[in-house]
Amino acid sequence: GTALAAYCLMLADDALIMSQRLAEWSTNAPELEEEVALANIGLDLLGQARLLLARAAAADAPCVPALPDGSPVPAEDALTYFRDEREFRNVRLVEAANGDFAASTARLFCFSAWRLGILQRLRESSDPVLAAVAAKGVKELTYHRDYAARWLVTLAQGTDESRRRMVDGLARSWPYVGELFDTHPVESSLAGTAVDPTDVRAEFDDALATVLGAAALERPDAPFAQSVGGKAGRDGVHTETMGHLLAEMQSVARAHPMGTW
Amino acid sequence: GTALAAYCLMLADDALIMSQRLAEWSTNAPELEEEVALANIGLDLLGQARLLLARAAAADAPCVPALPDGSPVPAEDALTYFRDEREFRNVRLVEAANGDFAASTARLFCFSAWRLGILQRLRESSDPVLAAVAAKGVKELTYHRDYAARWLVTLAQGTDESRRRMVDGLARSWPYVGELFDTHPVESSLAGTAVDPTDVRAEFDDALATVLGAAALERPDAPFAQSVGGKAGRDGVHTETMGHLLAEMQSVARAHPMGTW
Amino acid sequence: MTVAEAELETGFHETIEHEQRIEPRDWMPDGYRKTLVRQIAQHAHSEIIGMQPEGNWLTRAPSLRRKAILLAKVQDEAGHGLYLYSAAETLGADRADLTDKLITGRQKYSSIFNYPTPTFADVGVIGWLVDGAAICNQVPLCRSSYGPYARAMIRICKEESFHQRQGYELLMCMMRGTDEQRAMVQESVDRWWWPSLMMFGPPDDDSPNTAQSMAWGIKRHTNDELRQRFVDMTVPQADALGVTFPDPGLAWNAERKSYDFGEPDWSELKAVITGHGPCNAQRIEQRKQAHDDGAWVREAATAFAHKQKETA
Amino acid sequence: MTVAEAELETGFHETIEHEQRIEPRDWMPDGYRKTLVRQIAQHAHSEIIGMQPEGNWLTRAPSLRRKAILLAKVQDEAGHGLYLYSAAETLGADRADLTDKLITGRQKYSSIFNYPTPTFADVGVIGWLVDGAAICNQVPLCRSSYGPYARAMIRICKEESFHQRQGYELLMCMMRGTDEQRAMVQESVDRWWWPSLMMFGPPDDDSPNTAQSMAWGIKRHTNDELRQRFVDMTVPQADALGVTFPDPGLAWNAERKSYDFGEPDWSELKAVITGHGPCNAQRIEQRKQAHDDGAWVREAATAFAHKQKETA
Repeated sequence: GTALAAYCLMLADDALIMSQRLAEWSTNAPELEEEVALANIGLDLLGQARLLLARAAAADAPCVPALPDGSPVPAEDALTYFRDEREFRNVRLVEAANGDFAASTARLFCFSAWRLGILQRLRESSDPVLAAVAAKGVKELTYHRDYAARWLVTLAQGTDESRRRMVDGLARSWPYVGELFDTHPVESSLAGTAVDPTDVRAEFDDALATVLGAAALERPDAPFAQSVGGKAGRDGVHTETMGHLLAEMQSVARAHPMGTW
Repeated sequence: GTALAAYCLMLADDALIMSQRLAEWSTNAPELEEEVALANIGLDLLGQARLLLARAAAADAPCVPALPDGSPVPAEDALTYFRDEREFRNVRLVEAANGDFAASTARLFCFSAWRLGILQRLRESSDPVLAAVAAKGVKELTYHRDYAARWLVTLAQGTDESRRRMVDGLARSWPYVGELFDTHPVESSLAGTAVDPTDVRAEFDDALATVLGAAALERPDAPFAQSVGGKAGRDGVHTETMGHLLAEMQSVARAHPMGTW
Repeated sequence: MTVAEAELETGFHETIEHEQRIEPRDWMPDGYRKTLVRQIAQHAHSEIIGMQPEGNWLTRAPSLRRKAILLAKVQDEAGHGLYLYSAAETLGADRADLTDKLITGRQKYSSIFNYPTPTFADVGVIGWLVDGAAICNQVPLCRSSYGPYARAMIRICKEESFHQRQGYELLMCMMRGTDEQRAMVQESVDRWWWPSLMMFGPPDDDSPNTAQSMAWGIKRHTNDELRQRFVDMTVPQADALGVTFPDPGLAWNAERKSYDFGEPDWSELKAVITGHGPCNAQRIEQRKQAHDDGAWVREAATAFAHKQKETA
Repeated sequence: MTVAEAELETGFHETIEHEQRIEPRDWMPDGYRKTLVRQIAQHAHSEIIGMQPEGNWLTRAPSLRRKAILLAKVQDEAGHGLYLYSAAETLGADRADLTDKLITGRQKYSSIFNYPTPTFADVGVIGWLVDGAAICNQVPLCRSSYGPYARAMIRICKEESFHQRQGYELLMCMMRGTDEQRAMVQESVDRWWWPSLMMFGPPDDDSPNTAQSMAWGIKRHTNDELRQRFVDMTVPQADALGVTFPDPGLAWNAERKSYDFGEPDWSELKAVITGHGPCNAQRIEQRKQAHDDGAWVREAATAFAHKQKETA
């Protein structure tokens, strides 16, 4: 159905865009070990995105953008490269520019702790594909969360500069954390199949409290960023970075709508 | 003829891509006065680019990329937004990322001093359109060169930090300065119409020596960057930044090949 | 209050009553000066922050004509910021200090710029609706009692009208284009309509400073008066363009000879004003980043000027 | 030389003659150690700098399958860099010191990475030709006399072969695609062919260190031998792919049972090696930038580890 496809696109786009941002760290990370780790995390999320995009296309073929007759572009690529910004359903948290390693770490922690909670519950989904994706993803996300948590604590407790940067980095992501727990009508309409993100809130708060405790940091108290007339990432209303990200990501594929890669 | 069109595209693309880089300074300049000045310079170059693109299209209609039947896209935009990287004929100097204000200033000085020399001679071109564009451009470029020279000296003689940054900034542009004076076969084939850039070399060296004298800086002695198998910007073989620049610049226009703006 | 002070104050009020201008060297009450500095600074900050939402499209404008128009417009906004900071300086304010107040969140700017510009149609809609609303607010300021501000506003309003026409013309072009372009315009209008109405500020019965500002000749019309004027002006333009506004309550009232319209979501305005808007953090961060990144350049210029003076 | 030293040296040479491995704790001549450290470090640097030309396409790869393959490949190169720096450390080198030598230009990396990647076809051609040439160079190193290097090379060569097949397979896909895609592949091959041939180093009569390296079992074949092997292997692959190499002198020599081919432009190789290549400055600048930007992270990790130790 269209609701199931829409839900798959939410989960897929979160992973896809986060993976795109992680790939930007390639050749720019502070150590070779971090090159390897960040690429691994990006690959895990890219893998999740591909399965979820395929599920969306299977659940509702019309959600895949139409391409010229005879185009060999598979559904996962049509969805990735030929949707317009308005059709991407990711939360705004994942699209923000990377900032420094502290900001990226803070964002990765928030994202991973939240998505882990979602996937843990999604293992019980009535949709067997989603349940399978979630079962595999839980192991991956556990590693991602722990990796980010380790660096979050290390940077917070390292030097004065690294601590200042971590405080700033956390503040940077914080406005977009609120949106993670807003239940979307698509989620409400899929009881038993989708996870209601409000159910994950307490667990997220606990995980955050634990890490902030180890880091001796305060929970940020900045306000969450409003939606635009009630619409935010899940409804395709994104921040200004998203257009730049998509322009780059889609440039080659769009120049060759009949291309085979 | 095709040679004249190719020559117009060289001159146009230099101005177009430089203007694109200058526009990136908007909302990022160190002072409001610099916001205004850099936008002015960008506007001048954009104006030159538009006249030159129109001249290229008039001289050789097939140089304009074909668009779907009925597309309302004018020639200047077809040339700007629908050529592939290989078809852009600008020198590599203009496509490099901005770097800091010192690097941008050093690049702007080298570019302006060189282009001023070209346009001064081009006023005598046998092509009346080129001669007219050059006549107007000489006044503009004189201002651009002087603006950049003023900041080059100010930064070189300001603080220790600004001097270090100016030395680095100049070193960053330097590898791409050599290419400015390589005569291209298209230029050789248009004696009386085109300017041979080797004729501008001595004048450029003088202008540079004067400014470096006032700045108490040494002329960089780093080697010029080689072409790739004898091909560089003028032949459409660009540096890696160019693809990213074009992906962004062309994204909206390419998404709407039948669009009216 | 001494006799001399009382005389000065009487003179000040007479000047205002006769619709003459207060000039920098004239005596003025402290409250007048402070209110004006705050108002002019906020206005200057709005011009500078207002460069960002449109500047977002400079590198991607889909035609060279529009790229040139947009670059010139964003440049004009920097110029407006410069005039206005100068006007504030005639009242004893310091530009560096005002910039510092902006980037530390101690002075505000127009909340409208805390909304994002996800499509190129937003460039046109900002010109049409946002500049249109700004002009409604600003035209009366050309008769401000404070001379330098009034003169700056005359120049600014002239340029803003030009920008507004260009924005409307872009939308006209897009509406003559493809179905996707028309949809893009409508979607953008849907996002900007309510925030534009909120640009006139809270309803009159919730606007405590209006009375004093009107008495001082700094403000000439109430928020609700200006809002109504904007709606009456804009609805026929929307018809001509072929777009609708997202307000089922919008209807011509033959009796009032004006359009009735719905109530904006004032809680949203409050949230955006108090820092929860979609882009508040981003706008300030970018301004702060540019300012911080430019610090070494400004220091170099100062050091160089100093050396020049020593040598001279 | 003392008797003990002479005995050690004899033992070293016997080990090499019997094609056995020198291990980190074994005695070795200073020249052997220095040559190896330099060779392994250059190889490690090449893996790390080699991430850049392909990494340039990570954010733009035109299919998710290719994006995943490319990300995994670039990650593998980081991994290879790690193994190789570890192998160099078994000889007493220090990774931070080697990185410093790279970013200050005191140690080299493979010149091939000083060419730009302006099209996505370059990702495939780098896999096919550049990794192909690298494998020809590296397979003999799996029999290097130095144990840790030989073992690292076995793992690396296995992964590189995999990368090479993936690169060739990408080109196969593109050649089955549109005319533009085929043209893109041919244009890329035209740019990379000669630089790939130069990866084997200068001609034998201009390669002064070859003899000593072969005697030490560090090098197993001359530059020209390896170059010929590469050409013979690659020409049939180009035929199968449907592309041509930009060398009019390329022809089958029935007598030699090998391909004749033209002379690369050795002056270009010299220019690129001495720092005049199209991307030398850019490659070092990016590596230096990443290293400098990461300094505070490494310092924080060190400080944190220190605090942990104190608490424990």
